[in-house]
Amino acid sequence: MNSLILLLILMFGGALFAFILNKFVPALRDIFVVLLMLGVSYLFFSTGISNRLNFDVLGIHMQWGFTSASYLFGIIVVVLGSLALIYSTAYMKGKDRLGYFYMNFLFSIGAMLGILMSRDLISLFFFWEIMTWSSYFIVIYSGNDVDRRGLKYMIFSAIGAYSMLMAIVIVNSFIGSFLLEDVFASIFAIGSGYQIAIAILLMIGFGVKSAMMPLHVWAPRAYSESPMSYTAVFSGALSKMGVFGFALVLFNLVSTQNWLINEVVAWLAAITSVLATFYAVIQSDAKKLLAYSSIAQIGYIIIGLASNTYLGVMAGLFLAVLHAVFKSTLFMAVGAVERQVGTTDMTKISGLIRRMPWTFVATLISIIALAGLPPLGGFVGKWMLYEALITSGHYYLVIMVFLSSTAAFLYSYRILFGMFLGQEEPEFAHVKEAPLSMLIPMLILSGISVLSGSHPGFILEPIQSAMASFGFQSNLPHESWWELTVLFNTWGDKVALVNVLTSIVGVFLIALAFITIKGYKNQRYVTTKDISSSGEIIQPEDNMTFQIDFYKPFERAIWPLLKRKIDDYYTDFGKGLEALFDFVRRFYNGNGQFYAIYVMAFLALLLIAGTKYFGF
Amino acid sequence: MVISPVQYIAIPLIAAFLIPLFGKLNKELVRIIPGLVLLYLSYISVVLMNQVISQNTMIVEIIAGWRPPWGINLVFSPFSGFLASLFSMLGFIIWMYTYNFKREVEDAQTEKFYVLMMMLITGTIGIVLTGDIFNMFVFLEITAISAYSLTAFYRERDGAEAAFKYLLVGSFASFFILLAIVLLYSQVGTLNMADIAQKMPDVNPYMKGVILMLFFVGFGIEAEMFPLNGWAPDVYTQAPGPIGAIFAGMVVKAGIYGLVRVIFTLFDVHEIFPLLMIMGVITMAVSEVIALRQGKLKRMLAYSSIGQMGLVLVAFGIGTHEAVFAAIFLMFNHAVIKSLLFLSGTYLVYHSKEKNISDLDGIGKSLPFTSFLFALGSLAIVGLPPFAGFWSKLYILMAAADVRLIAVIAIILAVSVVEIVYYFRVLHRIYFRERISTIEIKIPSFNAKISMLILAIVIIVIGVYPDLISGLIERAATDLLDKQHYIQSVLSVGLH
Amino acid sequence: MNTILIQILGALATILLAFIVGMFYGGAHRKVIARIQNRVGPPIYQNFIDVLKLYSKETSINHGVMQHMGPVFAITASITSLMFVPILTDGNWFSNLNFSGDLVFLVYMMVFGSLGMALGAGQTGNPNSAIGVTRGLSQMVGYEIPFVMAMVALMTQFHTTSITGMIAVQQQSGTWLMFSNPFAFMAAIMAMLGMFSYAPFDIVTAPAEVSSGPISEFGGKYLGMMMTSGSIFAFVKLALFVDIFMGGASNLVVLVIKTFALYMIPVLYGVISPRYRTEQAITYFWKWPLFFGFIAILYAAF
Amino acid sequence: MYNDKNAQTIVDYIQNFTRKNSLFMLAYGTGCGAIELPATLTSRYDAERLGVRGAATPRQADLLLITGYLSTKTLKRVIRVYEQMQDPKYVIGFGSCTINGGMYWDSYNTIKLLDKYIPVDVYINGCMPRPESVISGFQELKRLIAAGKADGAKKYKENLEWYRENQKKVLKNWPLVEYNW
Repeated sequence: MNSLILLLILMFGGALFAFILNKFVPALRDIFVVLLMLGVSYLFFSTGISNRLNFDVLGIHMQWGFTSASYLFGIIVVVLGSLALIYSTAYMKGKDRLGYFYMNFLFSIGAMLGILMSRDLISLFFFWEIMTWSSYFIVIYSGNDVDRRGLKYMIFSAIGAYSMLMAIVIVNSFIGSFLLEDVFASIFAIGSGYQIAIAILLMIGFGVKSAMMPLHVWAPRAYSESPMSYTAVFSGALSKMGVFGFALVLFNLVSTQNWLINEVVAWLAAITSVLATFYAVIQSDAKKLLAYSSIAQIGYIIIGLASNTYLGVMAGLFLAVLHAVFKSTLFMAVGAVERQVGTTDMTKISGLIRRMPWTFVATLISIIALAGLPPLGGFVGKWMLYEALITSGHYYLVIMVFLSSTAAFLYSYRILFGMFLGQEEPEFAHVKEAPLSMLIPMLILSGISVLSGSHPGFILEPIQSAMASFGFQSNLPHESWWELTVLFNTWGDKVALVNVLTSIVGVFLIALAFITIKGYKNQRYVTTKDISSSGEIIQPEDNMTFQIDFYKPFERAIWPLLKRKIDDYYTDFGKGLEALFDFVRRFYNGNGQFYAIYVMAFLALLLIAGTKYFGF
Repeated sequence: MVISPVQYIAIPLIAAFLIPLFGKLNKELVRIIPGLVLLYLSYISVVLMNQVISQNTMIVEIIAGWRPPWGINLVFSPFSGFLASLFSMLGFIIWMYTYNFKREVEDAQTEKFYVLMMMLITGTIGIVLTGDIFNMFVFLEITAISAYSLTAFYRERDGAEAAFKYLLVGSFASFFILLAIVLLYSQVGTLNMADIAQKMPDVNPYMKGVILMLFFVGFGIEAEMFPLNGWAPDVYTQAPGPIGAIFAGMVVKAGIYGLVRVIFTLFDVHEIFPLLMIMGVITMAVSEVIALRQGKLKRMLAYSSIGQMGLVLVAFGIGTHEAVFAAIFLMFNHAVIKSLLFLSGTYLVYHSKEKNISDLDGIGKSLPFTSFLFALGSLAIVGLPPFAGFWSKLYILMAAADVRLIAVIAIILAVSVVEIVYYFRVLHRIYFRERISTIEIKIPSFNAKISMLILAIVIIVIGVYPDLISGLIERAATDLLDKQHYIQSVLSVGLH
Repeated sequence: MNTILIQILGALATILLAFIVGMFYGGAHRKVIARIQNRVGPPIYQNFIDVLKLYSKETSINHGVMQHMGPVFAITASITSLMFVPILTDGNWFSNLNFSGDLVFLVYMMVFGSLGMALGAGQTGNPNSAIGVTRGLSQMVGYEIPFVMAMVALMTQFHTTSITGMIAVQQQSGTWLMFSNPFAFMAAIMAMLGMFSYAPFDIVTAPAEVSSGPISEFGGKYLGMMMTSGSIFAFVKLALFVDIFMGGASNLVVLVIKTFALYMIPVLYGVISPRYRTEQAITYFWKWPLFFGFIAILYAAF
Repeated sequence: MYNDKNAQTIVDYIQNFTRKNSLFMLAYGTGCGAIELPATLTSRYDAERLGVRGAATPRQADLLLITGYLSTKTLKRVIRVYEQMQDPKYVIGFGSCTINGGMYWDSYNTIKLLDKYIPVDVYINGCMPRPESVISGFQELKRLIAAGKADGAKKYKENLEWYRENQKKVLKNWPLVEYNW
């Protein structure tokens, strides 16, 4: 059997089997799902990109198979999926409806693989929708639909998916084929009006999944309310499907002369990232903070893709991979805190650093990667993005990105401080470190973040082959990508990452050794209750941590931007629609006589109009 | 016994009249006989369809030795045969569902129920199979009368009111169709549809228009076209659950069959297609929008059903081969899926007086199987892959795109979003609310479960592998569009 | 092996230079303030005494490993930034690693220390520290934007993102960049006011409000290391500005003159200013500096 | 010379030089005397030229300047602050109140002699001491530091029980955690 089909059968069949297994032998469920996912990962990695499967359904020719671009995203999906499932076994322990949860979990991973292996628009859409509803079912898994977040997610997904579908059928009506290669080959032959319309409709579809402004309103709640083990996949991999789609559209369906679309997309993404960052800054719930942060980060990725330069696209894809790595780590870490402490409200928790040190380490590394500080991987992506934008003349765009990533320091610090630093409270004294099966995925992912900072070549190599399949030819030195440690821009400026790493680590170690050895004997640890407080004596039960209105001054500085949320506009629009619908409903007033009158009137109208318009 | 299409009409009718007699012998026979009959009909459907498809002909059955165009005849063409097969199989599944339905309370009325149900099914099958326009009117009346009675089956105030509305509007339908037939006969002097189609070019265009409009409105009422569908929501709500499934799955389909047969074969005027499409779009948009604001489950399903019929009309109105294919596919999908929704939905609100959606809160835990099937049906009806509804919607869109009806595509998709909203709202209530309602729940009987499961499996199988049925539908679409072939096939029987 | 040794020795020399210059500038800062306030002021070498004293304090108290590492982060950032900033334009002196990084990298490297420091401050659990950190980070968002705008303007104008490239441009044309793109210089200088965190932007460590903010729990060797880091960092910033806007320095004397002249801008602006509130500071940077930055980019691009 | 215990090594000499020339002062302004400090620190007397500068928190401070009487309420805070300071640390008692209660001699809730509770290195007497006296107090402290005799902290550590006893006599419900050095 073709391994592509086997892959899908394993995923979907396995999902159903997990559901049934949970009914009869719940004990085996966890082992089964993890083994299944690992098996699928193995199968995925053994499936080359040359494997193609052609078949017809309903007279529609379809083709499956990975390209090197989708393979790159596939790696994200299977790696994150496996790790998140391992994490999930501990995280979800003791919750109910696990069969339901794992079924949808596996469904959505399977659907993502399906999306990536689709070489035609129909199977793309087919799996896209499976992904949508399976993720919807997980979003509402945790119970009551507070302010209808699940529905909002579904509505936006549906709008996105259907505009995609519209584009797909229009494309087909011109080209007569759904195959991506045919579409790419002949898209430029059709009228430019339709061409732009198709691109925009497709981008609405992908923009919803990648939570781009102004289609992002579902995302914060959906990310923050699904179980964290799934959010890791949701934000890490599922939103990347939108990015993947954007890549397809921007590189293959928008002609290069059409710079306006690229420009508009890039600016939308930039506004998304700035606003989402600002919203993230003012959140006090760690999950929502990360949710907004995800939106912002995907904004960078899309800016990179839309910059349409070699370095920019590489930066976008690199950030896509890396965002999957560090953001899922962060969601996992927050999930670990949620599981061990019971809340993620940062105004309630503080000082977990000594209780959950490994979780802190994973969070710290991921945050450094997120903030884009050298020497971790985030810096590499950010650097490439900035340089790409600067060298290609997107001067103001780069300022937006800078604004967003500088403001990102604020929430980066917030999340570390809010959960791990600050006063160590006696009420958290009993908190224990998360179980090993939650820590290991986090630490593995953190390791990738670290490694990618000095030796990004091992990620850039698959990215480069992905870009070749998007039609970008390298103009950079690329003999030994694995060892690539020097980044270049097109002006020839460079950053030598190993030098950076050596310098930072060297100075850090020397300084650390110095400060530790100097006066080692008289070095004292004191509790966080013993702080200088103008002489006031803090009792153990006094919480002196500063948590509420953390960034109030900043909030005051940017208040014009926060005055009215886009969400409100949608709510008003929805209310208006419902009122209109209620009005329409009055047509059926329940009175039989009226219905009879309608019939007569309609007939009369037809007879009158019929002679005029229908040519009798 | 030689298998012939006439058995579709004869056996169920005979059975319907014999049921009370058998009821005297044994109560249980009343329940069993319809099943046997429908099973047999399903069997002959398979045989006949096989014959029709493999030999690429259509079976024209002459009744009482009168050859066309003079006598009454039955035409088992790929299109009508497909619908007849669908109706008989669906009928069998619904019979399986009804076997134990409300047994404890309704025992005394069982006979009546099954007699009416058999008549209803006979009527619908008759509509699609007949080759005679007046005969079609007769079957329409059989259908209508049994439908009126079934609507008022529970002998409640609301039921009676709904039946009355149906009767009121339905009698308009009968009147218009009869009037149209009379006028038509005055013009062409024949009642055989093939013959009419052949002679149609001779008809005075003005007269032609009037007749067509009368047919349009008459069948439009049965096909639940806006603004003629005022009766429908009440009827769906008040009729017993499985009857709702029959309405949605068969009666409406028969109405649509009548409409498209008249438009495509008898008149073949392309000027009417835009009207059909526009009416379809309006029907769809208005009813889906109203469905969003419904508080009662069955009313919501009813409006949704109307909306789907609107979509079918749109597809027929586009009129290309692809569109007709999509329309027939959607008719099939809708019959299966909406039946599943009605059947499972009935158990979800089994004891609820008001049948409010809010009564469903948290029922997913008490009725996991039924709720699951309902959820599956909901996902399928809104056209989410990998369920059957997706492919038909896709084909309709493709057909619309091919003739550049971008606005229609946009409206269909916008309406689909509305559809998603109200179905998912119900699903959310089923699964993610705490159960507060004290209404007793009813566990479906085993046979009901089996019948629903069959429908669900059909939905999934068609969804994953639509080619299983696309061949049949393809032939049906070809048949509908190929007017000459129809005329020749029917009339050639007459010439021999 | 030999080259590595030379490299390390060169780095040590650079650090020493930066430390000494920075310390003296710190002393000069205090002296200038004192003179303007009609005081005698401490001797110019006072900061050396302070640092030495801090290192010689006997006990040192911390609240955990992050606090212990906070000053290490700070000094790592200062020294690493120092390694990547060209000190002298002529000869191979003090060249360190300045060919392996560029401006974008430096912008990020300069942030590294404050964030690391912020982590250390966070672990102390002192509310004043956290407040100070939030103020500092908010202010950073304020001044980074005009600064980056100035940098982007220069980069786009001269098609290079490296500092050595900028110096080369100035040596070729013979004009300083502060004259080539005066708007960028204006924006950058106004951003520099914020970078130095002297009045009116001393909101982070405002002793009267948040009892010296992030560093309120740091004493002894920790404070000493932070002062060291601060001095080096001040030198880094000045050297960077001199390199970019004033054509670099060919020898140490020129370097000192130029950096001192530049240093006096925030110092003198500070002594006559009261302190801003945080949001005032942010909006300060988002008015005129932003405008200048905007113009600078336009000027550079067209 | 080698066996002279009071002799300073060169390291000690440098240390004491830096310590005396860099006094980070935490002024605990309890009473009316706090008003003299601004004058001491600003233009006219300019203590900064002597290396004295203010510190905001006890962690950074070397010198605790107690400017007046201490009630039982403020005493515990002073003790707290003193204990939070890091070695080496010095205390200057400022004004008569710290020496003998001054004008609060008869008060029921002020302490009379500061030295009983925390070790005081230098007293500056007067009510109020003028800035000149304060500066001379600083000079005196510097002299002591240079000579290596400003060892109040050592005394406190060695005689902790005695100090604690005195402190607890005044402070009835003992609010402080026992210090862990």
